[in-house]
Amino acid sequence: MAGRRARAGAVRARVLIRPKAGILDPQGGAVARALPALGFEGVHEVHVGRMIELEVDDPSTVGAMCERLLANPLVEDYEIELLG
Amino acid sequence: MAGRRARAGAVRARVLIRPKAGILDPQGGAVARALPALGFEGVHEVHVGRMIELEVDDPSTVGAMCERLLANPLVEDYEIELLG
Amino acid sequence: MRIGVVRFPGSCDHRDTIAAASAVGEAVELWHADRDLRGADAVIIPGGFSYGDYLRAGAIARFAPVMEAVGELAAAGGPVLGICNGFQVLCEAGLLPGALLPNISLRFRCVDVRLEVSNPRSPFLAAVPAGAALRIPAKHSIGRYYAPAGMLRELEERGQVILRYAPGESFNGSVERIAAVSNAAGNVMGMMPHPEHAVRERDGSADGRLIFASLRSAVAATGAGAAAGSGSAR
Amino acid sequence: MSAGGAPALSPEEGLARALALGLSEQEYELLCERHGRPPNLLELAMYSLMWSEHCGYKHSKLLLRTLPSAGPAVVVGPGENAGALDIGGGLVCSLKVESHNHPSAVEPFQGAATGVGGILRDIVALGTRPAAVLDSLRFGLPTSARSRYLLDGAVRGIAHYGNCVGVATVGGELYFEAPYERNCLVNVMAIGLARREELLSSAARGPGNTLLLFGARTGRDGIGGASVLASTTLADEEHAQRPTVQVGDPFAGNKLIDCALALRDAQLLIALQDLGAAGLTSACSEMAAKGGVGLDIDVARVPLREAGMEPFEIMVSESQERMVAVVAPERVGQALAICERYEVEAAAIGSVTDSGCLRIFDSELLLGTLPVRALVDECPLYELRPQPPARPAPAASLATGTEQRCGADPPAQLRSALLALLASPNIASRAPLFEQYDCLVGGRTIRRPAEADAALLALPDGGALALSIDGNGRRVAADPYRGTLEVLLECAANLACVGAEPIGATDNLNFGDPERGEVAWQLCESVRALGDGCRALGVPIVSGNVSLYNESAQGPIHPTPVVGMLGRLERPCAGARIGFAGAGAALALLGPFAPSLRSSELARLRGEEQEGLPELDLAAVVAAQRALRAALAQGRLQSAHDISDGGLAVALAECVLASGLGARIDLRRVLEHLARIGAAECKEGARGLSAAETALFGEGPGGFLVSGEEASLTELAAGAPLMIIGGVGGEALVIEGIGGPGEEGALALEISALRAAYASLAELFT
Ligand SMILES: Nc1ncnc2c1ncn2[C@@H]1O[C@H](COP(=O)(O)OP(=O)(O)O)[C@@H](O)[C@H]1O
Ligand SMILES: [Mg+2]
Repeated sequence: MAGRRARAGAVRARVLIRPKAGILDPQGGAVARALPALGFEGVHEVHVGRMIELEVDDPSTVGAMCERLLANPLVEDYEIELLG
Repeated sequence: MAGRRARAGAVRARVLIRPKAGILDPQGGAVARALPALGFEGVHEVHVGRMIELEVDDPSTVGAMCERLLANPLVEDYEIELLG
Repeated sequence: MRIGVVRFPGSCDHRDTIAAASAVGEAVELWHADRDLRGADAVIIPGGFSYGDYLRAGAIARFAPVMEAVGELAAAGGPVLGICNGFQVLCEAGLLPGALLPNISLRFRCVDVRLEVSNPRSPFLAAVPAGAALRIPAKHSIGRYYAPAGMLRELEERGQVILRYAPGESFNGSVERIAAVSNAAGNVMGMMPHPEHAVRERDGSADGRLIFASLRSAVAATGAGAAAGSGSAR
Repeated sequence: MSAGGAPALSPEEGLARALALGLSEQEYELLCERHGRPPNLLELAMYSLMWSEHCGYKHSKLLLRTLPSAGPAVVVGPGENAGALDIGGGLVCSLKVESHNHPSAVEPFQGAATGVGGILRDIVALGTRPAAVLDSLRFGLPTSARSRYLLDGAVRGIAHYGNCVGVATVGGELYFEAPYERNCLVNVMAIGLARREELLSSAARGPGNTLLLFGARTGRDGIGGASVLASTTLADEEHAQRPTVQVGDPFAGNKLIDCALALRDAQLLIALQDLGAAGLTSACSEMAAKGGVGLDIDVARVPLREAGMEPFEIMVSESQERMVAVVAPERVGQALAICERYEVEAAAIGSVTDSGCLRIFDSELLLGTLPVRALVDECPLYELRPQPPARPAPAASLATGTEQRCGADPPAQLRSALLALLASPNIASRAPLFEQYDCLVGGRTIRRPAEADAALLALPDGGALALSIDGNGRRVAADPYRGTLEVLLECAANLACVGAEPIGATDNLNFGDPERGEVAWQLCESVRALGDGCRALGVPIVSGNVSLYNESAQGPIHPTPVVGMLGRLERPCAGARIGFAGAGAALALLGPFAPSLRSSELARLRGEEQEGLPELDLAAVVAAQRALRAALAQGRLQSAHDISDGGLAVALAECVLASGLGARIDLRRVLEHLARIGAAECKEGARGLSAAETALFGEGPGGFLVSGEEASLTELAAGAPLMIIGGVGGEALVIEGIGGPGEEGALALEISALRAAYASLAELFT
């Protein structure tokens, strides 16, 4: 999707969803352990989250989509980027 | 992690990983079908990918990390953002 | 007693759950797209991968039309049991507190687990003899129960923690070894292990039968309330 | 332009394209002749797939015809999407094994996942509901990072698909051998159940009927996959094949299965066929060929996932989770309604004709006309040119080799050999693998993996089905004929250990390049053994698959015939478990077990030359299996386990570990028994470490370790040789009478030591 143009009238949006601070992130931990084993030193604080990319006619609705479906506010934080 | 400062000498990097164009994205499809059912109309082209955030001492190594571990180049594209 | 077993696209264990529930009542399938509970006195949301577990386990299923009716039954005090994916759906739907996160091993695991009774007064354990431990299979990749510290304290205080994995058996990394929780009223319970796979001698353990047998008393305890649609059964 | 809209090809251009698509010059000429004119591009693309090794079985069809495929229980034999057997009570059981080797070597997760999806749709195409999956896996040595990656990916892929689609994975097998390093094997077997009258055929019938495509949309998945991925040697540069990776969607698979079976229940299906390799091309060709009809297909009506797909792409796409059915035109509306209920997209894409041709249209425009007979029946078949290898010079005698190493302390030698075997990746506990699979869904599982030698599934009538899948490429490499017989006998032995008699089998022939003389010889020997062995066992082969060209720059894989067997038993036997039932039971060795260290796992661990396999007495082994089944059925046994990789000592340790109960045996009695039955390498008077090693770690078919009350064991001696060798109890595995220096020496291994060694695979799945 990167670099692509959205369809006429629509806006490209990106939602980044990450585990809330303080909640164990085993996926991040697994990556953090695997990297040095492959010879990549000097990596700290790895976190794995989700990215959802969509094209929306009305970008003001993305926040509501996140609250209702895309993220679970109990365990996840989200961030919306509008890419135009 | 957003808004946070990286540790001294390290750079915050974000890797966005998405299904390659043309490769089936069952997750994106499921979300795309769910949204209208919740009353969110006017959403097109939903894709679900992963986001990996890390702090690295040497940002030039992130590309190699993606190739070797973070992404599966057979079915995924990745994009690296350095956040300073 | 009529037990409704919900079937979503991607449900897997609904047939086994219907078979197990048939031993204690009349079990009927509830189709996700229908708002109708077909007169069920109790509802079970079975295991499987509703909507492929895509996005988050249970996230999409909670919006199915049938879930509105399940929510009404729960609000009226009727018994609702979520097993595995059903537990995930109930958490996502806000009918149960907390969330289920990927196992710490990040792998699916299918093994028998021993369970300790944490709240013997739960109607879902009415048939379990005092002091008994249960052996029931668990099989999932997203079963690590999580609740923030404050919520957890409340759950413990109010007796909402119903079952725990025996020490050393919490392979998914659940906080406080929690295997099953209920809502505050006690009439909605979610559990990760699968009682429907432990109902016959040939299954290696028949302890799961106790959970289904308990449904009868759970309905008896709350049935009138459910029929009357009276908000809370507390 | 011979056929409307598709570009015609000049003869030179046609030949060049044909060569690029994997056809030979002769094949191209034959094709032009059979087609009646040079094919256009679309037609050529379709021919190249149907005439590929994968679809056309060019190098194996003649051989496969020699396999026994008939029998009283056979309801559907080879030729359909899967075979099916009558299992009594009005029920049939379908079975089939498939390989997804090359896709898994390129992308193990998706390769294995789509392998599961594919075999399940073969089972569904027969109108049977999938009931169980088994997997057979081969990788390079786990010391290689690539092998560990492939293993992990394939196991995750099988778990992902199988668990999510909701079919129990109840068994399988796993070996690590260097020749699979760059060409792993991922074979998946499935079975399905239905009432006999519910069975469906894939034969398209009734001109005027509608062709209904349902399931996932068609994208550019696996374009060229059938010819490129399945029939050419993997290039070192796997990356060149990127765009052909197919992604499995088990959620869509789950809905598709339910939808197809709901269509079956509504009696709407005149024919049903899955879309696998070569997509619509192969599915439509086969449906038309089986029904003796033609089909008109309109690519414009195929629901697409991507814009701008070429007609040829639509016809060869390998997008997963699709099936095609023949439905009477007046019932199409009803079929579409069922599809909608299951949230499965469906479209009428064509119709049955009496033209005898596949005609491909883009709306009104005719793009190609292909005679079905030319596509399916006229693919050239090749005789193999087998070339037995020059026999390798006999290696140094094993006995000498071990004696040199033995030093002065036989118990310590044997102890370390046993622990090394238990920890060997080919023997160690598979629990870290199979616990990743849901073995319970469906509610039929009576014996989970590792509880017994075969999986057991309950049937509604109180009986049970037994399932096993086996293969040992290294031993087949050592002697393709005997090795393949051993594979069959191992499968049947596993069934016998749960008391079940085999009623049918499916096989997957994983071999290298059949145009090499030695590979051709391996294939011929192996198929000859399959035929002989199946006849001796009275087992028909009702389905199977062939996977050739499993090679890398390092050469061909071990020849790896994999056999899946189905057994039926009237009622599950209490004693049908590996683990002992209680202390105090007697322990006996049953059967004509003639162990040898030749080509054994111990020889492999020691890096010794593989030098053939010991002789085997087929009739005696079959008789022993019969005796074991009878003993189990009579309730005389408390446990049963066949002696396989790692020999008697490993089998014994497995019984101990499965139950947590110790055991004590007297090796002198074992040697006496072996001498009595004439085991060549344990001749009377054999003494010392080498005899002990052969008795404890030697391998060969026909041996079972059973426990029970002493009286009921000794009574059962009829039918097969039997010797009480010890008893169950204690906290350790004790082997007395080891001989050699320190004649009175005994070997004692704590259960905890056995357990620690046996857990070695856990580290591969962290
Ligand atoms: N090794 C074999 N032994 C017996 N039957 C086989 C073997 N290989 C293939 N067959 C049969 O040949 C037919 C074609 O196989 P295949 O092309 O793999 O089917 P599909 O396309 O449905 O996967 C099937 O009926 C299959 O069971
Ligand atoms: Mg098929």
